[in-house]
Amino acid sequence: MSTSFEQGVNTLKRLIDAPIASYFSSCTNCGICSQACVFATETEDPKYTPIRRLDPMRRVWEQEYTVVGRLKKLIGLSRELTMQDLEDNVHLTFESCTTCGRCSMMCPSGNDIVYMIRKMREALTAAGLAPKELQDAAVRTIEKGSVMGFPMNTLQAMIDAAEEETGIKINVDEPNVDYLVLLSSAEVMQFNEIIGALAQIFQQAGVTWTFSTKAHEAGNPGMHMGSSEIEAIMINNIVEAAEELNIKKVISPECGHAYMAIRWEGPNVIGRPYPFEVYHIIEVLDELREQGKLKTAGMEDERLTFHDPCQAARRGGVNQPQRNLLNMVTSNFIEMKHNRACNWCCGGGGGVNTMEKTEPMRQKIFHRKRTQIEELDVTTVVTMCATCRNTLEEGIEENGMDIEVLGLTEVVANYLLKEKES
Amino acid sequence: MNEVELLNWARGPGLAYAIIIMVAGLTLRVIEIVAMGRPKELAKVRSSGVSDGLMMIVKRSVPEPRNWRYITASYIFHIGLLIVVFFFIPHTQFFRDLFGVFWGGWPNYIIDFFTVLSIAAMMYVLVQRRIDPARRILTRPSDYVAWVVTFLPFVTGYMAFHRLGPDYTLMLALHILSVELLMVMLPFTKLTHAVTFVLSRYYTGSNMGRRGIKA
Amino acid sequence: MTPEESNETTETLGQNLIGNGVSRRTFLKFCSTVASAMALPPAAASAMAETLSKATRQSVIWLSFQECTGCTESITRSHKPTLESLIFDFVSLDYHHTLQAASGDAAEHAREEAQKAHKGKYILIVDGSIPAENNGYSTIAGISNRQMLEDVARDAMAIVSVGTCAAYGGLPKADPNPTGAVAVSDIITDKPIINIPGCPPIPVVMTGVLAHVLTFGIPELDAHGRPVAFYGESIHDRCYRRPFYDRGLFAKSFDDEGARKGWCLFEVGCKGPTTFNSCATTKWNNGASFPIQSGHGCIGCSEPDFWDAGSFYKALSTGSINPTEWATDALVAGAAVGVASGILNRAGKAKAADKHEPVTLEDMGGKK
Amino acid sequence: MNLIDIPVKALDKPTGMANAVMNELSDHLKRLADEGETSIVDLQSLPMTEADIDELADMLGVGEVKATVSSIGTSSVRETAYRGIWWVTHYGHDEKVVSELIEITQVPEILITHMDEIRHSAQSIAAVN
Repeated sequence: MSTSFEQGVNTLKRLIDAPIASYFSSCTNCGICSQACVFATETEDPKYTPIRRLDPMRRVWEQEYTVVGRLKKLIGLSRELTMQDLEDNVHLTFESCTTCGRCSMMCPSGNDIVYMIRKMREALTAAGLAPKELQDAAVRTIEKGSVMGFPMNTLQAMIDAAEEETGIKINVDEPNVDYLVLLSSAEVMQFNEIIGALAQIFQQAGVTWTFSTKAHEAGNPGMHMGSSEIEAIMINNIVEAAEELNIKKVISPECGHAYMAIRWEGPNVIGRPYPFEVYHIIEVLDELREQGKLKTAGMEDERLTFHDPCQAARRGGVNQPQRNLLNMVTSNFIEMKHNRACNWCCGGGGGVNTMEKTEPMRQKIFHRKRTQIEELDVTTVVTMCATCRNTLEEGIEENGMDIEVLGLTEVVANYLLKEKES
Repeated sequence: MNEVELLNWARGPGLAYAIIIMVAGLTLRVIEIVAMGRPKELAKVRSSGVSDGLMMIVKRSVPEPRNWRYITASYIFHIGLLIVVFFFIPHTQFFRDLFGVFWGGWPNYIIDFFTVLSIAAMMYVLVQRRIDPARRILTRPSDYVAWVVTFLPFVTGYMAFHRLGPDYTLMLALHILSVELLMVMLPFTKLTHAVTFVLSRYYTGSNMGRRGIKA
Repeated sequence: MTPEESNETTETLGQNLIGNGVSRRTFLKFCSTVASAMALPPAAASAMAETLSKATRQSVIWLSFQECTGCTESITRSHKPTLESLIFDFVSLDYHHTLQAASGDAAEHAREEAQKAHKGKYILIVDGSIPAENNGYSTIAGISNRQMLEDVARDAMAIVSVGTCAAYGGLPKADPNPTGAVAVSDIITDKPIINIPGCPPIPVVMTGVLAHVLTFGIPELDAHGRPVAFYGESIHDRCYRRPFYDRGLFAKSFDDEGARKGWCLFEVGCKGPTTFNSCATTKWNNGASFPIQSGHGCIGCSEPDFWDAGSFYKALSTGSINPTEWATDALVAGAAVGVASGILNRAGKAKAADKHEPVTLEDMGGKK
Repeated sequence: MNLIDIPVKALDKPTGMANAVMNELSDHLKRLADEGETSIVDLQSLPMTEADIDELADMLGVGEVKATVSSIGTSSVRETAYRGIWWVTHYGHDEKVVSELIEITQVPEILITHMDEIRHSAQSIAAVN
């Protein structure tokens, strides 16, 4: 057993860096982050004020890494961290934070609060406090190959079905192709029409691609836990698969945290740059559109809006491609009042939706998203993250709203110019 | 010690001590922060992040319109503070003497207006700190210390300027001393944000810039 | 004005003045000028004149210690008879180094005689500070300043400290104060002391205060022992250039356009805001002008320790020190502590990295 | 550059003080008429600009008595158009104004010969004859 309270505190000591030191130095306790966080605004409980969640980390920083704090510690003016402090923090850091990062956009001192939450989670995991659901998901992913625990056979069956439906051959473990495509468990289990959609789009565009039996799962519970070591195991699978197949471009699916893990955290947790590039599927589609390889016909004229997934848009930097694509295939696209980097969180990401006890809280905070959608009077919400899509669907159902939720890739595929028809 | 001796001390040795403590303290704090180091970014970045970081230092000063009611008082206070500190003519003389640069001062009635506005804003901010649940739960005793040492120069300055209080010389001495107290406290309270905001904004701005986020 | 004269006469001041050819009208005019300067009710002038004319001439002993004679010059300098100089007709100046005819033993004898004759009734005027460090720094007829002050003060009715040196220590007390100069009030604590600071004080202020003492007694004093009538308001508050200050119009140097236009001299170092005196209203040289009117900022000469308040030509709102080198040292010191702390922090981080045990799948309940 | 070149007047327009002083003088004059009580107003103790003083002088006008006292500088005494209101200006030896008063009285005190002096004169004249 390598997890312990000492390891938790040690992790905080290990991970506090210059940005974090500057963040705590600059925080004025102004409380503006409370206005940014969907958990804080919807519960109206001040304990969910984002920066306050990091109090244990702040204390370690002050006591260990400032002259004044060391003096205070010396003369007994500061209280050392206890296991209780860390245990109390689990609710704040795991169960009531989707790591959506809206707070980081609002802080007038420019504090990247989620940057710290990510490391706080790492410390709690090192202290053995990671939520059971995330631990189980991590074990499933590594031992069985996918977050939901289904084996490659399941995916293979879906691939076969898609081949049959579209009449297009779908590669598995094919080397030297243009793209290696990863999927998230949610897509495979719930939104598997994506496979056929991708096949059609890529065929039309004339690009080659493949799945890998070694690495088909993009989801990464290691990242949600904040355990870089567990995260690295999953990342390494993907890196090895891409290297073995000699593929230079890897596509992250419509899944926000997967994109964050593979695109941004991956090289850092495995400690070396990738020999390939990573794209969000929507970036790839937009690139094809720009190159004129993505041809569509007709437009969706339903009144619809777009939900920017936090990890892909706000935190991942994919903000424009989805709009280019929407403008290509829809005629009645309305922006949400807060959009792009300042969109409100759906309330399900960051592993929160995997934890059963967060259910009442998720229902409560969905009120924000509901208001945002209802004030636009739309019939459809499009997004590009399976977790967001799940959360939106659940929320819409619970609230008895008459709204359809769609994945962007699917929407684009619906309007693909069919060769036969043209 | 009478008020004249107090004033002479404040303008002489007191100022020297305050400058020494502030400069040494801030240098210490900044180096302490930077020396913590920053992990190297291994992911393929969309930009170097340097210009984004620098831009962020400025851009985060723009009021966040979505929560304007929550932040108006703080903004008014900060604007008032900057105007009063840097554009009251006697203050400009202080800086000219210190740095040899003169950027022109503003008429007293403007300064007076902003002083009153800032004082009002500060009082409102204090009330909010007590009333607003989020601010209340975040508040530590040092927040009140910071408020007091920021508030005193405003009040003593206003009183000195308007010849309120027992004696102008005494008020001027108290004003200068209160500023010196502020200078001394600056590196050791949250008031450090007056300097470290540059670092925190830069770090976040450059991190986000690397990922192609326009924050 | 020899001691013999003053001792033998018991005639009233009124009779004495008529005898000396000072008309009653001149006398009244003096009183109305003093009353106006001291902001007394205008009717007080005639009461003052009446009281004075019935009084006998007041015995005054004037002691000069560490001083420059500027104060005596100020009160007597005009070679024409001035209203201010009339005060000498109201008092019997029984001892004054510079002005007395007698010298040597005769002079000291006259002082002792006056002390005896007017025991408890004479006024002691002092100009100059007293060396407290070493009595040998300043002596008169072999008597140290401190001893002479203590001797003469013992039987005085009141003491008037004329000039900033006597009032607060003044120039001799300026840092590093080699003689250990102190003010009269630092030595004498059991007598009423009126301070009339200024370097030198305004003549009418000296005469006005003396006239007030002779007629209505000791005037109202502020915390620094100064008569409120003359020292109640700052130069700045009474300055005719004040409207320019309020409008933010300042001379930046002594020969720029602002200086020629008569704008406020704050930026060229005027200490008017912290200087309490009546120069701006009473003015100098019989109301001709005062420093600010002639284009120079107030140097604050009537305030304690004005020599130690930094340059006369630096604005009041600046520091009186040059912090550049300390600031550099402070920067270096701060940087040194910062680097030391940084090294310590890095060591702490490195130690934490060493102690770190990777989280494994086993920890999660997995098999590996 | 002469002293005169340095502007010394911050305000050159009347401020309305003259009207206030006129009101005060009116009260004083009534008291003199009713109760025989004299009074004096010290113009230098009032925040009056030169323009105000000029305005006040215009308002008060010029009466029929004008007297000059010579004693260490002159003193000018003149009755205004309002009988019983006297304008008294004391000049120093260098003809600078040292005090400026408005007296509400039958005869300003400065003009009355004091009894001490009369007695002194009586002795002097007797000694001469």
